[in-house]
Amino acid sequence: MADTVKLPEDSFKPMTPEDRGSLDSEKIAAPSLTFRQDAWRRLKNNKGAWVSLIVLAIIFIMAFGSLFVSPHNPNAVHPSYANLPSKIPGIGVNGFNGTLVQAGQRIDAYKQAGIGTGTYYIMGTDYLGRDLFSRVLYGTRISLIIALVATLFDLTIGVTYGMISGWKGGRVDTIMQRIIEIILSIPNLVIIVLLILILKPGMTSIIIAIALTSWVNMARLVRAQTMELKEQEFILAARTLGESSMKISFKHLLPNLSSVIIINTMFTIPNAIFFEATLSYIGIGISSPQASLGTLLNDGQKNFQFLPYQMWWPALVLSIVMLAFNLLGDGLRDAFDPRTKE
Amino acid sequence: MDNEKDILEVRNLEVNFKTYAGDVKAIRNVSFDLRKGETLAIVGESGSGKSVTTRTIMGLNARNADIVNGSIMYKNEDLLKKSDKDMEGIRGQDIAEIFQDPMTSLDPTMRIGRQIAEPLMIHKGMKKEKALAQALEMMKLVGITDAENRINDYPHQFSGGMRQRIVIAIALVNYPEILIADEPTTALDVTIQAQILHLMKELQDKISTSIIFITHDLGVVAGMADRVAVMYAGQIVEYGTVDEIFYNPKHPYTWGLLSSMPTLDTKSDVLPSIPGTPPDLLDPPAGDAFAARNEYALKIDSQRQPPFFKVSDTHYAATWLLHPDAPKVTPPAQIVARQKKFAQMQQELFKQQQQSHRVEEEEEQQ
Amino acid sequence: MAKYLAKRIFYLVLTLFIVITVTFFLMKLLPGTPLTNQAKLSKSQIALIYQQYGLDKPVWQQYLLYLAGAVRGDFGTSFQFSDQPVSYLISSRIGPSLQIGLQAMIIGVLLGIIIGAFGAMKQNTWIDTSATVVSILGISIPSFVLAVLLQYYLGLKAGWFPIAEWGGFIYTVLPTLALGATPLAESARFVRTEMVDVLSSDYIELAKAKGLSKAGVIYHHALRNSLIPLITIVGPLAVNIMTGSMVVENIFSIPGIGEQFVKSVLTNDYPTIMGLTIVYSFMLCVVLLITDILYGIVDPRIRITGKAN
Amino acid sequence: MDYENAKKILEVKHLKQYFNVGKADEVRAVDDISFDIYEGETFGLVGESGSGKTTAGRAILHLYEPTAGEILFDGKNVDNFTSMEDKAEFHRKMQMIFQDPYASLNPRMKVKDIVAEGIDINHLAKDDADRTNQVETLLETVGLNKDHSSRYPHEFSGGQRQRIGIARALAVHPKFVIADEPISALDVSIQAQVVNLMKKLQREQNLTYLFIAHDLSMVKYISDRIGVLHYGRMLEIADADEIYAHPLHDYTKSLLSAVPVPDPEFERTRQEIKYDASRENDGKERHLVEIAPHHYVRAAPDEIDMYKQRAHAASLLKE
Repeated sequence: MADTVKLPEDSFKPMTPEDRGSLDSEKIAAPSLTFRQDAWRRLKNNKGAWVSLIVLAIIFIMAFGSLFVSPHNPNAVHPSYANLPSKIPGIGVNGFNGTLVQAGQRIDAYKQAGIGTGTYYIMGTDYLGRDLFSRVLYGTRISLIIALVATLFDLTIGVTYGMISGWKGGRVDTIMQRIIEIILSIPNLVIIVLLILILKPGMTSIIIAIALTSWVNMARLVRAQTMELKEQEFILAARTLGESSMKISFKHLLPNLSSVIIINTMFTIPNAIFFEATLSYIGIGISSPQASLGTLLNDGQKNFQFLPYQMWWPALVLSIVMLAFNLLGDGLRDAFDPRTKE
Repeated sequence: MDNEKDILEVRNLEVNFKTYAGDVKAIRNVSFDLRKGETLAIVGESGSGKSVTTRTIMGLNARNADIVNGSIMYKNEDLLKKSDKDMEGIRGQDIAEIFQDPMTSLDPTMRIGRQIAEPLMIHKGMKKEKALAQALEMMKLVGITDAENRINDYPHQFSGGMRQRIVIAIALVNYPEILIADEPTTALDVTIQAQILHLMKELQDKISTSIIFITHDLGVVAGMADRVAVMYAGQIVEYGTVDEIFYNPKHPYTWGLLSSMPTLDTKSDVLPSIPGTPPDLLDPPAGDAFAARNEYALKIDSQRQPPFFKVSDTHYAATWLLHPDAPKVTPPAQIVARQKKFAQMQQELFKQQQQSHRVEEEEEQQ
Repeated sequence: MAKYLAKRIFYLVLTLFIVITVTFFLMKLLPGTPLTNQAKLSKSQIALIYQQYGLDKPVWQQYLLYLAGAVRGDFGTSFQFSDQPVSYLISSRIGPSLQIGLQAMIIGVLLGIIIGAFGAMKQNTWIDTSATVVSILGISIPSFVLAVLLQYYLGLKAGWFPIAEWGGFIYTVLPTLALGATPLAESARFVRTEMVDVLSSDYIELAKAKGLSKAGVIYHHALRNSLIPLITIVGPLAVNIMTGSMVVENIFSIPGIGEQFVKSVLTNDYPTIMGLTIVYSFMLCVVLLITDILYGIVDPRIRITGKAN
Repeated sequence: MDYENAKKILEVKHLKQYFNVGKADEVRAVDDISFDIYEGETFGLVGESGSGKTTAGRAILHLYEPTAGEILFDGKNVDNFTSMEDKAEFHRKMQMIFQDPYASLNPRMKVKDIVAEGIDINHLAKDDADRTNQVETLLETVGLNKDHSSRYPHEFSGGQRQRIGIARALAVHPKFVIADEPISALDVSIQAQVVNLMKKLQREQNLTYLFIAHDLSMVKYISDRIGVLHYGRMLEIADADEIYAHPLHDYTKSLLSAVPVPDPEFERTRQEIKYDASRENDGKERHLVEIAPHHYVRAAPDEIDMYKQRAHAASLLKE
């Protein structure tokens, strides 16, 4: 076969060092991707997570942007404008055009209330005539602040607790785990309710109450991961070089724990939002005139039969926020998992 | 090379794996035959494509595998063209497999008797009691002591060596024609490895199955194989009988492999070693994949892939060094010693043949 | 096993003791007494009531008395409904809560297993995607939102089910659905992840090499191995149901302990809150204990050594 | 091996390392082992999985708190190091090369920071330029180039990673290196590279190695003396050539007989020797006894004669 083909004359000269130059066997062919870049690439391939990230960004910008720009004052009461349905400019669909059914007839509620054609309440108004859209933005902001601050506590307490427990091991670990087991033996909501009773309902109490209870999960995850990492040879290598425990924690443990921490945060945030909403819904959370998604839901539910949009809007926003965080958390988990590499 | 004794013929197999960075060419035009009753060892380093080859035969490749080309003929049928359903009928019945890690290859929640009996119940349609009785026989055959009392135990109650015996029992319970052993002793200690290898040879005699033995350990190959195929970077670079590969290797990669392993007698201060690392199969080199690490490389190695050159009827090697125009090179010292031994063996064999010839002639004369 | 059980029961008792102690002293910190909600009373009347509730004794004596009572299942008298012992309040209301909780748990987990297993088997197909959508929605939509929607659309508008009443089985359907959504979603998600993991394990590879069909591999090997770990999330699911029941019972006006808890919180009925806290913790402890023991029974790897974790 | 003029760099005396002491699942990973290592030699420690060889290595490095026994390094008791300087010096002089090239490098650190870790801890670099310079020299020493220093571990092959691990250990100029199965996770063609590198470094930097492995041919090749570990106990210690040519303990014999050799002729005639491990637990007191000069075997008092006879038969003992 090969003999029939005419081969170049110098074919069978030994390879020269110049020829070898182009054949570096220590060369790395694949593009250089850091761990973070690699995870980012996989996250971008995950449509759900990617969309969630954008949706969350929009919600964050709108919720916190409403501090400066808000269509209406969320607390301004206009009794005459009470219970107006949604009216969105340019949309003629029933439910979004400012009309509602009253005594079997569809009427223009805005005209009835004597409002000019140029005024729109995108999500309608509540029973005191406050702009629901502004209130939802305001409520989302409060819910997000509560969740973020609670998460901050969760990160500090949970991560530290978990790392100490996992790193020390032995008796320290046993005692710390027993404490966690006891905390886990009381339903979270019960603990939060007890704490809020003592601290008086309000934003601070809710943050403290959620922070004090939600770190347990983080601590358990971080502990398990720390125990696994502790036995990894790169940690042993640092110890043989005489690195101190403190330095090992910051240089070796934390960076390798970061994915677990980030992923878990994506699940603690919606959890905190959910707890706040539940508490406010029950009536021991945020109290008026302050609003959170929970109180808005509570207000809306009272009139759900007749004015369903008053609950639909906050419920929709709450569900979307929860959904986005959950999807993002799932996406991050896959992105950080080396096994999903393909 | 079509041979009546061939039980499996793999021809021009090409398998790619789709990844984000492109196609990894895991197997690049691999052909080989498996004869009835023989043990064919496929030797290679990790990533050389040996496991992918066997997975393709079993029809158990990963989801992102893409079989680009080739055929696998078994009993005059191409396994690559068979439906999933047909392959289910072949797996565990005609072709069975033993995996590398006995600690993870048994179902942790199923009694081992049941696990051994399962292939009987699937393929032979046996009732559970009968299948379990036969499983018990199999347990005794593979040397599990106190089999009667242990048939209802769970995998975690056995040591690694015992678990590998159980895996072997599962594979052989249907007396398959072909057994694929994918590094079956890599995870085991040397003494246990010796026992398992011994057991496999013993069972091969009893059951008369053909074995494809995948490994990276040349020591194991020397004791197990009848024929050897050496794989590098998704291709077979040399194949021949076990004596031909060990005593008269022709490919520089085989030279490197054999001489970089110290034996208990190796004294030299520096081990001959193969420099560098195997090529990235995402972008395999145009010429000989081994060229970059080959101190005997020729100019042409960087341009053209070498074809197989015939050394003997049973021995082929893909290296330009065998081309009639190629310069003569001296292999590493250890290889020269091995080749000397081979020449001696050939001579002895020749003498023996002549002697027996003479005897025959004498007999005829009488 | 017996030793392990004894140890676990000891920890259960210890946990309950700590829960009782902590709640007792927390409640003592709180302002307000049974009389906060009452009209003005004369000093002698107040003294009489204090005596009646034992509030005139030193705190440590009150604590010991409470502890002694709690052991016997006596949690004192409700502030809100005078004359009604807390234990009676709880025992008369625990039935509906348990019924709905168990129904939600069983239906949720069973459906969750089916959805999760199908998702894993048909990985990366539309079945998998819809299974994921169901589980993500179940986790994302708060149970009280779902409850209100169910009540309005299936109860009020469609008229299929009664709303905000309590009677026979038909009255439990909507609350069960509202409560069961979370366990359904959680277990679907859990089973899917576990199963995907199991399906990529070596013993599944071996099962395929035996010639088992796809269904055979799933039924004989994958299912059992991915369902065993499900037991570990039963505890967290139970917590979820307890939490959910507080709002769901309220929405559907179910005379259960969840509704009672919320009512007591809103009226500062401390003895009832304390009693319910202890009951909730007790139920959760028992669930955790049972699941631990069950895990040991179902998983042969743990069964032999007789220890969990 | 010239025992007369050799200096002991490490003395391990009755080292015991138990885990879960007093509990039902107590593990005696290392059970009373004693041996010495001389300066400049390579001491091979062989044993099957679970024999305690890795634990022994880690206990010597003081990664665990030993249950009992003494470890003398350079004549000083490792347990008595209390001052920070003593400890830092100990960590500089004794280093380790690890088994798993994937787990032994922090995936989130660049190669240059991994190699420089020891330099940073001990402040061995004058400034940033010196640090970079040292790292690049180290990378070249182990056959990598300086372009590799800004890459992450996952971009390297197993053999390359192992060399990075070696560079990290060398950064602090150790005298004594414990190599814990440094080649068992590598491909055959790569193993020789790493072993050659280790030998070269030993010659150039006068290192002493404790080489832990289960691959007997490689241990034989690289070691001057060898200790055989089984169930946490040292069964035999002798010169590498002697222990392979004339093993005295039955376990050593069985272990050697099981090693596969890349020689079909040899394999066809190979005889395995079975070993009954239960004999070790017959309740007899056993200690390491010097049967022939510098050849130690774990024996009960009534077994010494038997081993001496074996030594005679192998002409290890003169009349």
